[in-house]
Amino acid sequence: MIDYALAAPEIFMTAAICVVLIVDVFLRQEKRWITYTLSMFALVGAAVVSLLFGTDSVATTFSGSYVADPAGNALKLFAYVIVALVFLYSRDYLERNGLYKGEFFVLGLFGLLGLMILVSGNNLLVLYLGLELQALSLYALVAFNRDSAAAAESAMKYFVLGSIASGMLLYGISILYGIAGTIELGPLAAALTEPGGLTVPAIVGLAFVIVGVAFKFGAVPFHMWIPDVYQGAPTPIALYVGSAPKIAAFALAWRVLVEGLGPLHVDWQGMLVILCVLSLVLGNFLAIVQTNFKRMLGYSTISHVGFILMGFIAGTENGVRDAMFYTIVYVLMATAAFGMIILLSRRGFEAESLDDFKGLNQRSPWFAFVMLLIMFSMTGVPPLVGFYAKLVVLQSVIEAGLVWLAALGVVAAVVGAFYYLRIVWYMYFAEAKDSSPLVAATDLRTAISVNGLSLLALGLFPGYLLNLCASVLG
Amino acid sequence: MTVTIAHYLVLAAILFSIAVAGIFINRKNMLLLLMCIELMLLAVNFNFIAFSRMLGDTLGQIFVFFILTVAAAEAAIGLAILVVLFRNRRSINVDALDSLKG
Amino acid sequence: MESIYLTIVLAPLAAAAIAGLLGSKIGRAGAHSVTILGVAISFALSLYVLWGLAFGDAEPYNGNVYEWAKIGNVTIAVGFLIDNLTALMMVVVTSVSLAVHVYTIGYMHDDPGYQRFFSYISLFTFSMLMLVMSNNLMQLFFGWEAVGLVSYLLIGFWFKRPSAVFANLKAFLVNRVGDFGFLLGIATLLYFAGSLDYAEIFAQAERIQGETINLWGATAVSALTVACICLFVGAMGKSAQVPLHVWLPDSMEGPTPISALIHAATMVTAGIFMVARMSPLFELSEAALAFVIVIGATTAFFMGLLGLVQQDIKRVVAYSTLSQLGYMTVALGASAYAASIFHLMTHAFFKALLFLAAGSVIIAMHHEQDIRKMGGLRKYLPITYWTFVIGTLALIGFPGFSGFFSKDALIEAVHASSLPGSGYAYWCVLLGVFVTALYSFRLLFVVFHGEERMDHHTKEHLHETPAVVTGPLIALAVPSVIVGWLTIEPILFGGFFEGAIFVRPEHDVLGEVGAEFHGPGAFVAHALTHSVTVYLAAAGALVAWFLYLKRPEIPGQLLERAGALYRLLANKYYFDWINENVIARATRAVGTGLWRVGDQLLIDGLIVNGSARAVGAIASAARRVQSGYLYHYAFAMVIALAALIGWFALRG
Amino acid sequence: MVTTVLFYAFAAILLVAALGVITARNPVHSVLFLVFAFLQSAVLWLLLEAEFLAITLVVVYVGAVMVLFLFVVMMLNINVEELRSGFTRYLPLGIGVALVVVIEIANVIWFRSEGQAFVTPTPHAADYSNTKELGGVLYTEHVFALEIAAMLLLLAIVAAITLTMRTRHRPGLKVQDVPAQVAVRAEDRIRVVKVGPVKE
Repeated sequence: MIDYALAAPEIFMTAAICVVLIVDVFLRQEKRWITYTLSMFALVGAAVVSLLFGTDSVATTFSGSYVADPAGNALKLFAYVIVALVFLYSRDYLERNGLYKGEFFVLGLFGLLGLMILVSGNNLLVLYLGLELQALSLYALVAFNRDSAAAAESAMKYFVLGSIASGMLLYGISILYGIAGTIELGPLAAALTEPGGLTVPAIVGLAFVIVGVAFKFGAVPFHMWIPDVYQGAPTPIALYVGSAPKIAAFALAWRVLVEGLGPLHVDWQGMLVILCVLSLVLGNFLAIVQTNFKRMLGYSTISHVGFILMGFIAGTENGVRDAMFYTIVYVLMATAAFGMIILLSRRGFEAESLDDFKGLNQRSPWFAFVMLLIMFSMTGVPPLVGFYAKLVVLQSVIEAGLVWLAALGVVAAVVGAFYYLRIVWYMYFAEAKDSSPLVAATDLRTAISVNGLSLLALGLFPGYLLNLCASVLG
Repeated sequence: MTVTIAHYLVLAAILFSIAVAGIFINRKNMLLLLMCIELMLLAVNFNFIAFSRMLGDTLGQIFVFFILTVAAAEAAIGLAILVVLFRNRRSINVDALDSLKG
Repeated sequence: MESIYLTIVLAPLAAAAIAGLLGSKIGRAGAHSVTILGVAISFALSLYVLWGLAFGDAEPYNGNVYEWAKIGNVTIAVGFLIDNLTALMMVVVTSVSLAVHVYTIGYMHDDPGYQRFFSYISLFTFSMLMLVMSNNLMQLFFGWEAVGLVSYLLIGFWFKRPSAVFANLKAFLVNRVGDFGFLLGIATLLYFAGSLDYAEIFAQAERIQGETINLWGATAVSALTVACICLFVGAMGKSAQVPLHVWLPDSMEGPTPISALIHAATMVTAGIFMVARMSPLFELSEAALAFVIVIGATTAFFMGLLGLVQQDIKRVVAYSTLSQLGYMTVALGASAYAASIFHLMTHAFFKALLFLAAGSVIIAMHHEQDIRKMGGLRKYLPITYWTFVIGTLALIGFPGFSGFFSKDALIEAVHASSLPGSGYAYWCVLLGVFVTALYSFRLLFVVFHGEERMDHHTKEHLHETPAVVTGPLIALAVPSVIVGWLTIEPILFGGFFEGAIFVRPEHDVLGEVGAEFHGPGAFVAHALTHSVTVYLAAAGALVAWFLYLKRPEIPGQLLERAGALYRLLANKYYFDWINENVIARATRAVGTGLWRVGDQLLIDGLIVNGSARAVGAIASAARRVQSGYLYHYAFAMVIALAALIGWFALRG
Repeated sequence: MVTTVLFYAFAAILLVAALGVITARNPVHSVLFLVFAFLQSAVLWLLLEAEFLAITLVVVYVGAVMVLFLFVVMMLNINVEELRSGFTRYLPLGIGVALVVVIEIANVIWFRSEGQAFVTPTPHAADYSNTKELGGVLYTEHVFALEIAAMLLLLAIVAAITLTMRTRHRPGLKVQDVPAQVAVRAEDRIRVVKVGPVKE
């Protein structure tokens, strides 16, 4: 018997997407705000549904292909907030740049639906389909500005590499299926505990799966798409690509590696250590030499991914919790950072060069301060939440006995300080290139301020979020 | 000598490698990359069907069914992006696609 | 009491937030009023707290105010430890800060970044208070980083000057080196004690001493020694000890009030304070103490020498600060923590005074800092002159002035010490007295006496600075004179720091000095009859008088006899040249040699620029991989896949 | 024995076709090679008793997706001369890496899997219906996946239209205005005219 109530958020979102899609067809350009409002309502509605139908226990339905659990529910709720922020930040920019079309919101919601399916997928088939649903909507979004050659180029690269990665992921899944005879996560783990002499093929399958996971995260050496896409895509879309999909990547790693391939822990730990080290080193070093802020954020993402992977490397219950905490914190920081670029942009002008932050303090002390909070949080300066996030993941790798990795993490954080603080330095110590005041809608200003201050608030009271992560993961 | 599942798996592995090699020995035509991706998915499908036969259940074939669906959707979007790219650059030369780097 | 402590900390923070974020709304007057009010509240309440502890019946307080996080069984909390040591530091910090706030109204009068500046110095006061009032290492570290940050922001305040930009980068980098050591020290303690709380760590000090860490293979070192030395490396960065001192002279690129507040009176003493606070740990490790005393002594003497060759008024004072910080460090190493804190306090007053007086000169000279373009300023700036004289006398240790008591007691204590390295330290601090007097009076004579060397335009506009500038000078001159006389007895010999600072009986050098102490008057008399320090200082002053006032023509004669090598130097001006021949050539070689080889080549060139270049090289190599070509990206993915399979699946 | 011969024959043709895809100079030839490869695969899938998928591959893939590819190739009308040359320089590298991957996987399949792991079970009885069995689970066990697949196809439609449909045209050119079209009312289209009696 199928319990539809468990999958209520996905069902609601599917219906909402169809409604938005149909309503949008009837709207003239000047009425586009209706699509925007409807999309926002869809997110609010999904949140309400998630809260109403959320369970305290783990339950599966659809013949075991769907799982409803508190952690999934929490991740979905967080994703709604982030996508709502993305829509809110983007509206102004899209309007100014002639990209204010209903498809943006429809594709955004499609991506969110993919994320939700991914978060709740309980077998490899559903996880794969969720991943593809999100990835395909992202490819389309990146190319959304059809008149931009850079956007088209980055979309093409993203598409080709993403397809290769998903092909490899599938290849790995096929091997695992062949060995275990099942694709459902729980039974898969059980079968792998005694793979009947097929350990080596299982590890080969694992290696292919790791490629898929690492690509989704953007861990070195599967990171190449990140800087190009962040730079090439229009800022609101870079914002979207840089935020919500990280939740999806976390969910993918958590479901597949921890829940499905738990018995191969030793092997994927070793693989992740390599990816983690490479990400920390390469991400940070390459970020230093960037002059384009979006590209720099791309490399900084890569180094943050190194930290997220640390949580998984520990492999303990606390490790997963720490990775989840770090992911949430990172997504909040990235959202705020991209929001600042949108705030500084004007019609036909992308404030994506580092130089555009020069003298921000003279133009707007408040937003310079907000940006300072964001950069400090990314650096990991106490008492901002970024510091705490780094602290917990470092703690978890130390507990796993990998002190050298923790030390490398600290060094990476110090190197990272160079390029984050350079922004701060530009804002406060450099002469503004143009001193025009910031023009942005009130809701955008408010949202970014709240977003930035949340980093401080969470940093002052990190226990709540961390305990929440721990309790939902059970 | 009878044909075992292992034969099919090796065939799939070779096919997969041809697809992968195709992606980076081809430096001119973007369309070919999309075809290589199709080829790669075909290799994966071989794996699934072979395992499905070996295990005697339909799960693998169901998986292939969905992969075919996804591949079709992927091809549609990939070709759409290709068209956008061509309209912007008047070329689908892979070598020309390097304005974003560093 | 908790609410009082919270008010002390939060008043400057609130003021900083208002001035910084609403600066354009409340205007200039609003900004300075609100920040001065905030600091004044802190100052008044700090005095109240100190009064209660010293004279009232208030008990030391140690408690957590807010539990920030709990990781495993380690609690990270915001808490206060308020005892006599803390209370004294709070008063020093807030009083100097208050004076600087008032002075800034005059100094920054025409600056467009007026509100921002006030916001920063208030923020600094908050951070410094967090640092000294902390009851755990994490909060200490937070304050430590925060003061560093504000210092970094303020050194680069005039960011349009490239030299300021370079200086703040340098300060930032050098301090990172120190912080890394500090963090390692904290981590070591956390690892062995399982706690960040001072009290809990001190309770386990004996046990940690027994634990060992293996360095370089089989060499086992006491964990406590490692932790202490690591912590002290942090102090070396913040308190500018050799070889991490290089940032401090350059930090003079910041506005003068900052030099006074941060780079002389408060922040740079954070390292001294931290070591004193950690006395229960340092006491158990003689190796660490010996390390401290040698570093301190080296700084005290050799940095003083560098003060002789500087031509920038603020740099001379800056090198003197370095040297005095060395004195404090020497006292720490000799286990005379109380003497160190005592010197810290007196130094805070007279050095802030000297900096602010130098600032007053700079204002009057229209932001000219080169002493070769000054001279004879005495009659134009009488108040500045007399306060500067007071500051100088206090600095060189003129009998009866505050610096005399602290420095003499300190030297006596070092003399009494029997730790390894104390003999070297004693000679360094003793000769340092001569050097101190020499460069101090050189500065005084060159700036205020002798021939007037400024241009006409400047001369016409010379007049005494406004009351907001001279007011703080007078306010600081008073404690510079009397504070030593009043407080030496209770602080050094009266058990003022009992419970706050721990000294093992066999290290109790101050006890030995105290045995011969019969009141401040007798102390002065004893110094005049039984000690050479006063005469060394007098000799230094005399030499300076002879060379810079009496016979300023000597350099010219010497110049003619000098070889080709020194003609280059003659192109600068003759002060360098006199120093060359009066102080022995060897000394100069050591002095400038240290500066050239140590600072410029080794530290600037190799460590600072070298690491930056290495990063650049790695990055540009890595950049080439990100070529932009799709097939390279795909190739990297496939290679990585093949490597993962090869390594993990096939190696067994 | 017959199946062995068939396997080797079709596998060989499949690999040749696949190589043809990546080496053909003309993109049209590449697409045709790909079609050829798919047809060989369909036969091999029949040998694996996956009849439904074999038919689907031919009908859906060759019939629809490959036609789409051909359509795009023709539409873009890429200059074959321009795309000539280039890959032979990197051929050794490509072959090398591909060989490494093949050897790794083949090594695992043949030698690291305890010999008898990948056995072939006995064939199904003659009345076995592959289609019926797939249909049985597709709409029950895998209905959730099926619904997601539906959304995926909808997404593909939306995305393809978003990316390729041009709305900006030269002035004066008649274009479709979708919102206007769908929002049209009867009274906009039909004008009821009162016509008086006709005079004879």
